[in-house]
Amino acid sequence: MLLQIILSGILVGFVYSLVAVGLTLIWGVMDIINFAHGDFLMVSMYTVFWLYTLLRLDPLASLPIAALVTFVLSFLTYKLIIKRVINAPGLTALLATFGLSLFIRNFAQYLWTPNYRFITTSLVTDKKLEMGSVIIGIPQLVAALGSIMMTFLVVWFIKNTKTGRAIQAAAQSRDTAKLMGINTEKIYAVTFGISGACVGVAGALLATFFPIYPESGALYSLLAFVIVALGGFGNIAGALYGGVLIGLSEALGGFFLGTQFKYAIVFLIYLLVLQFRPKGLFGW
Amino acid sequence: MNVKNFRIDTLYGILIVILLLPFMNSNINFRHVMVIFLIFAGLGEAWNIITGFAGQTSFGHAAFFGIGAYTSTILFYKFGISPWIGMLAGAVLATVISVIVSYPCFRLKGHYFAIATLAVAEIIKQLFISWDYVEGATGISIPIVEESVTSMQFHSSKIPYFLIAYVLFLITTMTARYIENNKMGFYLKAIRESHEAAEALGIDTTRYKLYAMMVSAALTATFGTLYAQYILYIDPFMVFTLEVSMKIVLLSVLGGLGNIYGPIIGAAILIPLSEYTRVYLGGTGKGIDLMIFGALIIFVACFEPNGILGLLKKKRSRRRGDVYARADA
Amino acid sequence: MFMQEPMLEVQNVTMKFGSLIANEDVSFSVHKGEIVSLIGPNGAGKTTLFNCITGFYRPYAGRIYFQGRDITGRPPHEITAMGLTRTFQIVKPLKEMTVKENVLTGAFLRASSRKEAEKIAEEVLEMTSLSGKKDMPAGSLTIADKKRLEIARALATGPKMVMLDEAMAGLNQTEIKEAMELCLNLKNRGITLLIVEHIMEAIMPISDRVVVLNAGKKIADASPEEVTSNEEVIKAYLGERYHAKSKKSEHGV
Amino acid sequence: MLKVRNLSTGYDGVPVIFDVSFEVREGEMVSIVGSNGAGKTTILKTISGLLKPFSGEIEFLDKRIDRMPAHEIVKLGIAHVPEGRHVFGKMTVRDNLLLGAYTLESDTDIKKVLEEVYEIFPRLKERENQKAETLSGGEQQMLAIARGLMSRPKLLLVDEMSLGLMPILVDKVLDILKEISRRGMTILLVEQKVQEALEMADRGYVLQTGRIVAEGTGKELLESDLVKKAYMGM
Amino acid sequence: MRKIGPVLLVLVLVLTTALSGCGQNQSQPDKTDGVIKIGAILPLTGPASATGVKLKYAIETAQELINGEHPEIDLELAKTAGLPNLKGAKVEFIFADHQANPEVAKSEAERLIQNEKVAALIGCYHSSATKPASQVAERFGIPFVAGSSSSAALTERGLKWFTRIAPHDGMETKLFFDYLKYLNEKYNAGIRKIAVVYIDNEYGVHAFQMVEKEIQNYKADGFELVADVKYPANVSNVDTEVQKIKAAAPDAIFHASYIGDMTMFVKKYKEMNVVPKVVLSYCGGYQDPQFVKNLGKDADYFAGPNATTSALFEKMPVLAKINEIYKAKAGVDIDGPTLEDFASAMVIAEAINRAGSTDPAKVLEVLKNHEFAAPYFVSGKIKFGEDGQNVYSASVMTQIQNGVYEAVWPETSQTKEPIPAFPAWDKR
Repeated sequence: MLLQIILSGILVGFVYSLVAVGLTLIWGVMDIINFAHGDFLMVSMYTVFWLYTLLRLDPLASLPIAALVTFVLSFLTYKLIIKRVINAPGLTALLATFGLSLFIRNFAQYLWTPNYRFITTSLVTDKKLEMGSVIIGIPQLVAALGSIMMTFLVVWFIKNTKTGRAIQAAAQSRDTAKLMGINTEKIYAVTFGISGACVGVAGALLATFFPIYPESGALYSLLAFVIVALGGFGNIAGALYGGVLIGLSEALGGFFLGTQFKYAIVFLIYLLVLQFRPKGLFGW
Repeated sequence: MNVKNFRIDTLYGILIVILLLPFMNSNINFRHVMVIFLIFAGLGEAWNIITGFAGQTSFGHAAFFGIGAYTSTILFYKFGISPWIGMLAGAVLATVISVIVSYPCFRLKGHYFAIATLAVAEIIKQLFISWDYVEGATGISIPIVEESVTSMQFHSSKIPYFLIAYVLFLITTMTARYIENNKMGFYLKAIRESHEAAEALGIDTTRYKLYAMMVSAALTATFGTLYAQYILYIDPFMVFTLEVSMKIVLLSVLGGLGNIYGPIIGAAILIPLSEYTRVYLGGTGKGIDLMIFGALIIFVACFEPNGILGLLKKKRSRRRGDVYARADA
Repeated sequence: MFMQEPMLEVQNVTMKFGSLIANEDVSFSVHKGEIVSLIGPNGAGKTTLFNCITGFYRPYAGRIYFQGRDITGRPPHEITAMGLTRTFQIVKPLKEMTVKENVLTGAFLRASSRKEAEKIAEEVLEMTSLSGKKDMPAGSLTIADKKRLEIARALATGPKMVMLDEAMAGLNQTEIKEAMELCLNLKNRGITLLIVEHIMEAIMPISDRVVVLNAGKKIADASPEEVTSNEEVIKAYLGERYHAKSKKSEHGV
Repeated sequence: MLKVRNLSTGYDGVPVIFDVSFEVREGEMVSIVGSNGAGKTTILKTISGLLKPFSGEIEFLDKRIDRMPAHEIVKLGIAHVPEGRHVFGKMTVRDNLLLGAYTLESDTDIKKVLEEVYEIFPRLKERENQKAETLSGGEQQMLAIARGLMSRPKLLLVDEMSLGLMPILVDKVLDILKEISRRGMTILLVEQKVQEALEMADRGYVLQTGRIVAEGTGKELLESDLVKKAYMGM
Repeated sequence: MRKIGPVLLVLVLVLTTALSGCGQNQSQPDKTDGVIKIGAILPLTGPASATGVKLKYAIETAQELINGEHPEIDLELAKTAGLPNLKGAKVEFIFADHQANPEVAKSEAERLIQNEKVAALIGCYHSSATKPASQVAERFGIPFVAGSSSSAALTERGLKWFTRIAPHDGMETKLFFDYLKYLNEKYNAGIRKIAVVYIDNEYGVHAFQMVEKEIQNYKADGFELVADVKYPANVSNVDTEVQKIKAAAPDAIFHASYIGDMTMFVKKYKEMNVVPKVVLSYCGGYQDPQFVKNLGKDADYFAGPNATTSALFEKMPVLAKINEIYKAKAGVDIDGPTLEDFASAMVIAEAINRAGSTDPAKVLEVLKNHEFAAPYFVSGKIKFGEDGQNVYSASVMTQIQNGVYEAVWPETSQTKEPIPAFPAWDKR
């Protein structure tokens, strides 16, 4: 029983991680709080849903398309909105992304009605692994594995490619990056795009077992904030472990203290950890 | 021209105009908007003390708002104690809570602090949802009694509510202004600009941040009481929600941070805007009102990144200059 | 002219960051009314020592006394309140506030009312020749004025002793001269000074004593003349060129 | 090679530089000296595109560059070694250098430049895989210069390399700069250590509160009354 | 700082714009102009907007029936255009969005009454919104007919002007136990252990309180509570919740969940192999036709009370015709809560018609003393008690069988016999 709970917690945690990775990336590079992050997740889920409904495309097959859609959406968000507020003082960027979140969410309602939708017959639906008393849903397993893969892909990209190095450079000092001949505007837009692609992948993976509706990104986005801070802003590894920690504490805390408290426990864990590591688990 | 006098005159002018408005239009919905406007402008002022002045971003002010609302409501609902006393008790309780939660939060800086306040508010919300004594998730319908000043219930007119809101708003604004112009204001701003420089100037940063938090919390709580008495129903989802915290943040940022005019201007724009877009477009059921609302927020943020106040006092024309360069010079 | 009353006493201070030793067993003292300079190569641990003295760091070992009271590990604001304050190498102007507001903020430490604070601020602005710029936002000052503002703000707290961290770096010759005069002026007002500086030309003439740090350790503590001829100091820090130049200026001026 | 005509520029609409004109010819080492706050850094930032001029023209290899974004200017062959070094502390020395070569397309080119740079700075080769923030101040300054060289610039802008360095290191870094100049690099140096900068330079300009007040060869300037009085304390 | 003067200007500008906007509203034509306005306050945006929008369609359906001529439908107001007793006056429903926020519900109620001059209010779906909104109606002396708000507390407040169509959760709970008793007696189902799974908000918590209360009356029948699982209102996964339920191994699960979480639970039940005998759902997610659409075969055998089901259309021609109109708008069949709000619209219009005026006192008199024909409900009629609660429970127990909500109990309106035990998930 305990094993089951721990496993479920870890699997859920990895999906949280992926959502948080996208968030922490732009946070680290641009110091922007993107309140619309969860709504990109929702857009990705709808993308997958419509591809599935209209073209009978399996969510896993349409994953790259969803990632592309959110990449473009995110890229455009930078070009049209963030670019204008990135130099503004304090909380203005937050104001803008909050407005964006409101807009996307309600635009989704306008276009697609507020109905809850589900993808009922995907490749992984209803499949499961049974090992003794422990049961693992294949959709969750695939989502967790997908999250890990995507996270490592992002890390690899940042560490080992020219664009990745440029992202790192822009994160540390924008003007010096410019002096290297780096088009920081483009790099920022690409970073935003990658962040979008991360939630895009997360959305596609989630779509196989999570209801799809205009508000479905809201909770993930809130948890992602906590995870990002828990891991240390801008730290991708931190986001990965933070997500798992949150998934675990949610599952264990919920089981032992009452499921209604599971998110309260998550917040409590955040406060506790930060008492000892004021800059997050991996913060510098 | 004496700058200080001019500023005082402007503030008084604004205050008088606000006071007169609901008497110029007896429309109930307009007066409702005025009451809500004052409540949120006041909340913005209170929040501004800790975030605008002291630079400690709080995403958790709904916690104090809710504590204010619940304290007076419980005292009235269970013991029949006048909400006025409840308002004071709420302010005191919020102050105490603010001290308790500040202790772990002030160890954190910047975004870590902001998320921590959010976490605290969410935890408090969950406690209230699960707390049977305060009726938990089912919420409390405040028993309707005859209208009177003591019961803080008025059924025939909104004017008394407006006046109470006005007085609270006035107290809050004047408190903020007093702080801004005196030692505490200078100290808070010094903390905002540079923690280390402030320490080197002999400022006990933790203590002053704590003071700011306490004042801010107490003022926020009084509006909670009024809000509960005004709606006559509360539940945790309504007063402790992140939406309340964010609304306060948004309108203050929209108006301009760190200045007593900011929240007034922000609330004067945001509250009527959200009210009237909903009134005129909300009935369609397609979310058009919030779409437009969201788009307008984006628009303001993009074209006036310093808040509306920034637009008014734009001295330096090239505002999107290189921040890095300035910081580096 | 020295009153042999120790203002500041640093006893065997050691400071570590992980395995990196920034200060090792450093001891020295500053007497009332003195100007003492702390010099040493980059990375010698001067700023770290400053941070230990003013309470920004808690030393790993050793004790620090100010006017005979143990201030080791006390928070910076308490130390400032006792009368020991500092400026920062990387200036930290309160950017959104005007010059006067910056100084006012410091003045509130001793003033009980706004009026009194204003008075102190005016005086200090006058003394540091910032009066003409008092309504400018601190963020838009030139680097020289920002350094001056750092000093002004520190003075507004009514200190008995001020510690200046590279307050002259980046100033031109004229400005350095002004700064030197300011230091002497402060000394005449009875304020004790501890200065970290690179510009030898500036500090040698005004210092009563020079303490030299190298790689975290104190290698010299003597009068300027003695220090400049100390072989170890020259090797570690000044380099041959300075040696030559100082000789030249001895003859030249 | 570089012509600056009637340049006015500054931050946030506040002018710092007024009507400044100068030029740098191929192969020269030119110094702009002046105290901090005179606007030296501002000029370099405007040349490299970090700041946009309020008025005036900047021409590089007969091309107007004053409206170009910074990254395009780098491609044309101007490298700017910023004041205060600004190495990417969280990245390795090697990654820092590779970023310097960001504008180079071919991998073989990059490899070649890297080798050349390592030859000038053997010390950096030793520390190739160390994080830049763990380097000492002098090493960081060298890294900053080396990084500037990585883009194979035709013109190297160097800003205040003596800032925050102990005297012994200043000498060392200046020697390196001389060496690079000797190899044929055109250099525009901005410095407040007037003596050292003018000693090295072919030609120099003296900047005071945003205006050029004197120009000439390094020697001429060193001997001028103006410089002697204002900067040498004589 | 000096240029702060324009601040004043902006402030005045904004507020006067607001002012003028309101002024126009106020000079609306008088209500006797042949149009009777009724306010409908619904959650049209936010998390519950899926339901809110459907309720809006239902009320529009009612409006169409009342204002148009539909002789084919056996309803008093459908046959003639408009309200016959008010010279064929038309009824217009004014929709307002409360965004699931009590403050907004209150202010919208005030606005509708004062600015739009509505003769009555209906709504608000969320009990938390219905509470303050109906208090406004009380203060102004305007009738409020709630359709689908189910909190028992609503009718316990002693309000004079408040009535409600839907059975409240206390009544539903009784129905649950009676149904289980029926299964035990008739089919020997052997149901004893009960788990309650509920969302942590007013709706869920109140439902659970009712279970705690009612189960005392059914102790003799052997029912016992073995688990109560409360989950947060906005939930991202229900793994832990399902673990807890599985550990308790209940025979019956009572669900108070919305459509999204309900669906997640069902999927998890399947994944974790949780097989209770019966799952009964309070008015909420289960009743939404989307439930069957999303879950397909997995939705089978779930059960819950419902004001209607498509299986009943055959038996009830009036309902079938109403559904035709509704389906054209909404694209789905009419469901329980929707029908209850439809009923609230019909009832208030009928009450005004019978009163022959919009005089609130007269309308209230009709509401409280008359019985209304409701051929679209199984009960066939609506009558409000002293407290304003509809005394005829409008619900039947339904169970999904082969994707259809079949009426299974009481036997009088049965369309299919109930299936008293879940088959194993892999044996479907």
